[in-house]
Amino acid sequence: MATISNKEVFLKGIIRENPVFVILLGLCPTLGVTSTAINGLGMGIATLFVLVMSNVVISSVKSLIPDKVRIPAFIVIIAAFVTVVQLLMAAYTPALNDQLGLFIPLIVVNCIVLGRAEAFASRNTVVSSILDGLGMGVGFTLALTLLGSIRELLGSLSIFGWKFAEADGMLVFVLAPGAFITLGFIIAIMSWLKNRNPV
Amino acid sequence: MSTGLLTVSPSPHIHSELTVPQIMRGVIIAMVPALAFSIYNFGLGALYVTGLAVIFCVGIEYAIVKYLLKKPASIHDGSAIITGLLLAFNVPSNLPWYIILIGSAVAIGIGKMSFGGLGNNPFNPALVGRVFLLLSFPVPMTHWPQAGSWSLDAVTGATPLGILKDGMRAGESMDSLLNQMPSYVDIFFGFQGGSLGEMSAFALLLGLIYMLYRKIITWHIPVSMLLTVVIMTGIFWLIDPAKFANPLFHVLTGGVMLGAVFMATDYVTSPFTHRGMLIFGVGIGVLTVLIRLFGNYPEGVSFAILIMNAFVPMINRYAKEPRYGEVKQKR
Amino acid sequence: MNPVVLYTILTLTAIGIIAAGVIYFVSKKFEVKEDDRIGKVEQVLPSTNCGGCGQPGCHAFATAVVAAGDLSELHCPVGGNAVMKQVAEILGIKAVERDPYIAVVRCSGSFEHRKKTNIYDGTESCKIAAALYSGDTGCAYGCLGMADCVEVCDFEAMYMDPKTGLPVVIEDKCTACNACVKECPKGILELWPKGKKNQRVYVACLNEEKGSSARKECSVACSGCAKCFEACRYDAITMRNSLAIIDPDKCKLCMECVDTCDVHNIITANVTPEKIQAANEQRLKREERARKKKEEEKLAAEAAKQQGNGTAPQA
Amino acid sequence: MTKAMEHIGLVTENNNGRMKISLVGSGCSACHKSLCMLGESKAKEVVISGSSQFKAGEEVVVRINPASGYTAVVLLYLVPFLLMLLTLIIVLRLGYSESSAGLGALLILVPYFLFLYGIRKSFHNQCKMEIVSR
Amino acid sequence: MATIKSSFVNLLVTLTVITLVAGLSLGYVFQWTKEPIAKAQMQKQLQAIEAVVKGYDNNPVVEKFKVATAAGDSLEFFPAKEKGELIGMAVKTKSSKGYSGDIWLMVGFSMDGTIQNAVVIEHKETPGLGSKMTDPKFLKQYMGRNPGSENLNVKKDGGSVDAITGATISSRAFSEAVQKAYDTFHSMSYGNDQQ
Amino acid sequence: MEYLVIIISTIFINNIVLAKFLGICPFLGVSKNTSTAVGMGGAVVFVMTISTIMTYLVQHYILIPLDIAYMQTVTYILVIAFLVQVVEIVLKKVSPDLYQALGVYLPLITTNCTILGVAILVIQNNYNLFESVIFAIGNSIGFTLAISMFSSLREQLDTADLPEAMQGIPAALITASILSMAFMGFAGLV
Amino acid sequence: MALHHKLKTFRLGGVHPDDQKLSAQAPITPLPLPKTVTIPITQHIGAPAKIVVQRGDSVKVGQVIAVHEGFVSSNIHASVSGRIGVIEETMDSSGFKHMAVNIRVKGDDWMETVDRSDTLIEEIKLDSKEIVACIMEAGVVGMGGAAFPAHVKLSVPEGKHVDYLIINGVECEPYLTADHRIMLEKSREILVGIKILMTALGVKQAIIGIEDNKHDAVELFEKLLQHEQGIAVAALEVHYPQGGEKQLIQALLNREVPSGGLPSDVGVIVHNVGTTYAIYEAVQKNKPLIERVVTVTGKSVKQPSNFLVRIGTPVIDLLIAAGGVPEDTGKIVSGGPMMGKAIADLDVPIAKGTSGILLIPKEESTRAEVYNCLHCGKCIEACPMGLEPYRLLILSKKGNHSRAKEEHILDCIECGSCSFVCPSNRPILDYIRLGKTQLRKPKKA
Ligand SMILES: Cc1cc2nc3c(=O)[nH]c(=O)nc-3n(C[C@H](O)[C@H](O)[C@H](O)COP(=O)(O)O)c2cc1C
Ligand SMILES: Cc1cc2nc3c(=O)[nH]c(=O)nc-3n(C[C@H](O)[C@H](O)[C@H](O)COP(=O)(O)O)c2cc1C
Ligand SMILES: Cc1cc2nc3c(=O)[nH]c(=O)nc-3n(C[C@H](O)[C@H](O)[C@H](O)COP(=O)(O)O)c2cc1C
Ligand SMILES: Cc1cc2nc3c(=O)[nH]c(=O)nc-3n(C[C@H](O)[C@H](O)[C@H](O)CO)c2cc1C
Ligand code: SF4
Ligand code: SF4
Ligand code: SF4
Ligand code: SF4
Ligand code: FES
Repeated sequence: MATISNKEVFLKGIIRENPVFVILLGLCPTLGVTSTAINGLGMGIATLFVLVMSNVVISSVKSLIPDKVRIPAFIVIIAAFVTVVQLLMAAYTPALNDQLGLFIPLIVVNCIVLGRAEAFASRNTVVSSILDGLGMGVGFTLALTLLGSIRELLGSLSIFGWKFAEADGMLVFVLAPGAFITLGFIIAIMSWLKNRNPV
Repeated sequence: MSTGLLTVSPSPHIHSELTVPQIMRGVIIAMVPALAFSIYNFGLGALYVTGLAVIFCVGIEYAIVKYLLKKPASIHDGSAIITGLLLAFNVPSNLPWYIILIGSAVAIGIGKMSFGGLGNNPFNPALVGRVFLLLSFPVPMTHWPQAGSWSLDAVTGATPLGILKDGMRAGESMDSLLNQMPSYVDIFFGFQGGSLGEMSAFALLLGLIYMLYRKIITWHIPVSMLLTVVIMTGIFWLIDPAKFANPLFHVLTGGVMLGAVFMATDYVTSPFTHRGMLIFGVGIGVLTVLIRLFGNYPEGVSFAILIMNAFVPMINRYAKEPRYGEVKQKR
Repeated sequence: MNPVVLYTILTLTAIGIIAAGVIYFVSKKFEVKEDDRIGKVEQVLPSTNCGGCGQPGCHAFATAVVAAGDLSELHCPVGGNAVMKQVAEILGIKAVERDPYIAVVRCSGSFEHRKKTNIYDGTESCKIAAALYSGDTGCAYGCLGMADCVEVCDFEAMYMDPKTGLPVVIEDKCTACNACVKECPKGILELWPKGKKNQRVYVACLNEEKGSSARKECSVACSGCAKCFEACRYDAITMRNSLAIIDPDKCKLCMECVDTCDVHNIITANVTPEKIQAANEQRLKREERARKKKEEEKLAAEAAKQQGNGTAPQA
Repeated sequence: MTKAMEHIGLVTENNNGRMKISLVGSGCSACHKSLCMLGESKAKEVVISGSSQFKAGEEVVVRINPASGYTAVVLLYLVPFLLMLLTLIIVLRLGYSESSAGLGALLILVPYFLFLYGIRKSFHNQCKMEIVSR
Repeated sequence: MATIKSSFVNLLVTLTVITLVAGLSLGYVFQWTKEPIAKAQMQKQLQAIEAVVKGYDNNPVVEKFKVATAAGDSLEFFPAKEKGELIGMAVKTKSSKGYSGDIWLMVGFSMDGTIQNAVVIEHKETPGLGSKMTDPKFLKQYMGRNPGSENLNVKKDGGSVDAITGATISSRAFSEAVQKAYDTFHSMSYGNDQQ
Repeated sequence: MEYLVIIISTIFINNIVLAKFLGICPFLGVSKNTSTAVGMGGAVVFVMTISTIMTYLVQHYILIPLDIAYMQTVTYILVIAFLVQVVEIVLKKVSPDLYQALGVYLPLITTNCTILGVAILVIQNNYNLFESVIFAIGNSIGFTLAISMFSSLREQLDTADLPEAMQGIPAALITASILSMAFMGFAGLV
Repeated sequence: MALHHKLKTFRLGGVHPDDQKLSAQAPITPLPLPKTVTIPITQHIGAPAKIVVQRGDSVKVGQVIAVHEGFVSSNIHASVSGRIGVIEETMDSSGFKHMAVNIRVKGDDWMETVDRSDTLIEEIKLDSKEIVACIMEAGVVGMGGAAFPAHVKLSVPEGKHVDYLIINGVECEPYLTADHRIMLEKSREILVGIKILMTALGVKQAIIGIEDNKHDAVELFEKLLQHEQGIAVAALEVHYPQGGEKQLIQALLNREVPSGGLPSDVGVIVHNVGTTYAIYEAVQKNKPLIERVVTVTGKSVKQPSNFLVRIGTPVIDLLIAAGGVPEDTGKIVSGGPMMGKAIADLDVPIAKGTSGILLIPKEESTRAEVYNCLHCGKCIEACPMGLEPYRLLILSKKGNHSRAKEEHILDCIECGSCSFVCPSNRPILDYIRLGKTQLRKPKKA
């Protein structure tokens, strides 16, 4: 890897290497929790936290970990942070915690988190790892929030819980099929845009 | 000596009469009796919904092909008209225009064109539209005008199947429920509540006979599907007539007939081989009955067809006809 | 210490230790190593997955290179020597230079040169047309013009010229991946060394028929007249089946053959007309000189003969 | 269903006919974007002895009869699964606690795998892999 | 990168250290969040109770008890007391007849058996359809009425409650849960003075 | 009967992929070879069952008695990681030939969020050991069903000329969406 | 004995194109001698023959001008007398350029060995080996289309037991009537030919298969065969491609040739009626294969006819004899409309395998709009080999030839039924052919 500026490390996760729309990782939470914008945002922030923290820890101890136990050690570190998030959310945002349910502990297997740990944090400095984590995390959060907003908008004619029309929306968007459709079309639009004006 | 340059092409040099637009035209003709009947039954509402659905479907396909895909126009093959007609056949005749628009957009945009248009879609477009609407707008999609009500804002009510399911849930007895229904003759000719095109088994059968005669479809799917429904419901009925309605009722009500004649037979989303078609028909029958008898929905044909659509590639792979030389070889 | 904290630590540590043991064992006994050099090599590769190297894709190429540990048989045409040098550096082995190549179109039978003799109405595909018959012009060797080659090019390095009906290779884009060469049923495309200063000379015809019949079908067919053969000072041109064939390895880009061709079938790339003119003049001069020399020799010989006749008795 | 399954592989080592072949595009090596994860080895490798005509770096096709794939799935996954299920049912039926049932189910695998280990040679011919050059 | 060799001892030590540190810090985070979590859970129940019974000064959650139902399971009762005297009861009840999954309600009764209010604690009904049972418009129909004397079933089943449009099933389940709460409440011989 | 309810519910109504959104990555990334997808089913059943039993025991005999149930995530993931490794070693040791055949046959095995998800769901649903195992089996069958249906659909899509922007994942997601709509028809089917 | 209570046909697939036998009533008339003939040396499957004449040589009718090279090859004889002209690559009716010998016609001077009389010679004097040698010498190849050298077919390999001879009088292609006319006009000769073949093969039973749209031929043979032992005629349902030998064997004997196998694997040898007649002439009259019956037909052809034509005659001569080339001709096909090859120009010579020349009007000569595959399954229904043509098209288009092979693409008999029925006008057979050629091509290093 050639030298990449810090700014780029941060920015790449947001659009060019957006973990959801471009790299297509961690799709389970992406689809599972985005029935509303708030849920998407919450999940995004929780993941962001884990990403950044584990990136920090892993990049700072990377030279102390023998190769063979890299993965298990990473898992322990990530899982610990996930547990921290779980505890914090249960304590301070209980409602959101109930909504996100299963997907909070599943952050631990989210391919992005481990993927970043493996691919980036274990080879880079603390600072750029933080930026990388932040970039990826923000990209993830934005993606989830966008997805959640669209689904909420179409599904319940509201946004962040604020209902702007009395009528019912297209229910299907808050149900499972809506998640697949929305993500499918967002990705299609991204690739269409990319084909239209290639970088 | 010769008259200009000769054309050269690989053989064969002749072609059978049946081409895509002709087939589609045939199917449309086969739908005329059902459409005519529903206009007779529901009046202008039926015409309005059908017209809108067809216009929307054709228009959306035209727009997508022209402006998004930038390919040569494809609407002249007539398949979008069928999709529009069948979408309309599957909804109540008092549906507001914007729901029809959404349904058409989903049917054509998601169900058909996102897979590359005619021939490429794995799922029946009209049903994709219909199920999307059902899941999105359960209230308008499950309140049907009563048969014979001509005005646009007629009294709504449930289908025989809906009455049955709701009644059973509320704990009424099968006999009293069946007594509330129209007679079988009425049901057969179509004097019952329900979606636009599904009411008249008679009109649909006319269409079926026409398509069989024109060799547009073969008997395999409709027959295997209807037989399965009859046999399955028959078994349950024999086990407990107080809990399960009789086979005749099940075959004549709801979308079974419509599904068997027009929707399960869609070439694109059904298996290639006769064997495959039989498996497909039986599968739809079984799923329909299971959903009807045990699921939340009073009606299961749409779901059943969509689910079996998903199995079509698998069926195609395994249900092959024996090749020439294969049978004898094994011996 | 609080029991919860204690238990937490105990359980975690216990599991951690067991895991360590197992993983150690795994890594010892049961390791599937992916050489991390593969990843590095892959990063410098162009990631086009075009298969020009003969491998199914860039990853496979990387794996193959690392496994082989030798670059003599593996080359990424797309990346060219620059990339291969990087690869060699990563692996710490010697790079093997290769001349860059480019695809050339060896047919010049455009619409105006070749009359259509029939109308093809099968599937628009050169391969299918080629399986059916010799083609829609009299020439059985020429391009069929249905763009199979263009379609197969991953780099958009080709297009069909609507005026000539022949494919054109875009010099800057062609990576010499060989895809089009493999695709063309008529063998019209050929990889050719890009040449010094991107200059190259080749015969854009494959017609092996004898001159008269070849010309009947296509006005620019190589008739096998052998003028270029004679013009070449480096033995780079051979004649086979009434067709001139240039050996790119021997060709010195002197351009002297170019203007000898009646039908201008010897194609040059990136060569200024002046150079050709100059070369031509040089050739003419040389020929002139040769002729003169020959004449002189002849004269001399004759003179000698005469002289001989005249003088011999004297001697 | 007699079609052979084929996989493109690269010879990574050849020790007198004992070839290590790494399967291209299998497992998660196909999309290295994804690290899902844990025990998954990045690239799959097989060792085939026999022919020595291929050298390292060469691309080959490994061909296997899908029947042996099925056999492998059945013997390595399905049978032990059924054994576990059976043990669980039996032990619970006999009235033992969940802990003994669970442990029993896990432990039943030990003798089973030992048994498999005992007869491992007999699979040797059944799971023949062939290499064909590309 | 990794500068430490993968010897067995090293592996052991690294993993042990990591787990140790992780365990230690987790333990403390847990300790730290234990209180807030418990409080949050308590809060959730209290909120529900607060919404359905009024005017108590005790902590009903602390005093909760379970009562067996006629069907064999049990419901949680949260007594609301003012100055030690029972003034109402919040009953956590459920129905399994919902459109999808169980519906949990908190129903607050005055001691005479009238419903003060009812709220949905948890449900998996279709958003925008069955979920409308959390709307005040629907809930209002139950307020101030006594299931002992009125038929609080949906109209389709002969009762007096307007079902949510398109969600008769959910409405029916709601009524059932309320009825169950009342029946159990009644079986404790509360609310008898009504008759 | 209860077990049948669990099975039907996990396969059809709450299909782990189409309704619960677990295991999306392998679902979308799965090879287009249908028979391989079916073969994967066998592997998933085994791995899911064994890890469910294991985590169940850990939960009920370690975490709960020690009152450290909050450690669920950490311990589960470690236990599962450990288990998967052990299984691989054992299989390889036990029968190198079969193991190799497997390697060629199955492009990917099984670890992903389904395993952890099921382990956690089992505890959330308060199942007993046997119910948990049934739940695991149902889910793995549901997973296999979804994934094998999908792989054959993808194979067919491969031959269709999709609009450029839809190729690959978008078309797959739309297909998944329609499948998931179709599966909603099973609602209430228990 | 006649076997036509219920008409037999084959088990799988098949189509029913309009049969359009316009020239069925036109008797076989000899075409006037052409001015020049062009005789390709590759008119048969197998190795090209080796040319043994030179420019300027004079030849007689029936003189060998090219001898077979190797066993699977065939002799070529001069079909006219005259002087050898250029010997060069010429476009033949196969669509490719092949070496051909041009002869400028002078007179009609036959080899003395040929018996040119009309007398029917019934007695078979030769034994099996001699018959095969004689046929080989006469350069007889299959005239049913494949042009496979007849002597090769008759040399049944060791270990295979042949018990049936089938004579293919089906002529299932629309338009063509050459075989029909031969059967009507040369029935006795054909009968002798059958006996020759039976002798050569040592079989006891023979069946003549004729589609029922040639009922007069069926009746004629029924009458002739009343007193014959072991030879029968069977009327068959009209059903394309009944004439394919695999289908015919299935229809008549209910045997199926295994994939990749030959009819002799199921104990059958199939020969076309025209071939049988040529064999009669070769064996009894010592006449090499130098002429054949060719149908000239088409909707706008003035006089649809059946001509007896010297091999090598340019197509244009036949067209002129049939009333000229109609104005609206868009395509000229050598052979029938289902399997024939479109020819690119009118100077193409008639070859041993050319059974007809079909003129297709302009409006019918271009293909209609192609749609995506509708998955209608009609191609599968139509395929007489039980293949899945739509899948073969896709695989071949995608270049996945090994999968196509697994799907038995090589079993395809190229009958064209699939392309014929496809409502989407998909060029199925185009791609199947491509796939087959790609598979047969030796792999490049
Ligand atoms: C996607 C979908 C979700 C539904 N969700 C519910 C629900 O949550 N609660 C409910 O009572 N009915 C629900 N229904 C509606 C029922 O299927 C059915 O319409 C019900 O019996 C309503 O009948 P009604 O009009 O008499 O109220 C749903 C329907 C659909 C299509
Ligand atoms: C969890 C997981 C996710 C994957 N995701 C992708 C992906 O996003 N894109 C991709 O091209 N391959 C992906 N793969 C690789 C595929 O499994 C597979 O190797 C590839 O589709 C080739 O299949 P085929 O050989 O049947 O064509 C993924 C594999 C796994 C295990
Ligand atoms: C599709 C198809 C149709 C055929 N139709 C005929 C036919 O109508 N008449 C015929 O004699 N041969 C027909 N043949 C050729 C026969 O298969 C076979 O080659 C021939 O009868 C053998 O006799 P021969 O060697 O004497 O030509 C057809 C072949 C194919 C593949
Ligand atoms: C027999 C037959 C049945 C059809 N049924 C349907 C149908 O149920 N729904 C639909 O959208 N199109 C139907 N079509 C039209 C067309 O095949 C369909 O739009 C394709 O699925 C689009 O690719 C049918 C066509 C035929 C020939
Ligand atoms: S060069 Fe070859 S492939 Fe390209 S258009 Fe010409 S014939 Fe076709
Ligand atoms: S022009 Fe030919 S060789 Fe050049 S890049 Fe394109 S396909 Fe490859
Ligand atoms: S051409 Fe081949 S594939 Fe098509 S119908 Fe005939 S035998 Fe079948
Ligand atoms: S006949 Fe044509 S449209 Fe029908 S399945 Fe075959 S290829 Fe497809
Ligand atoms: S499988 Fe669930 S996030 Fe990857």
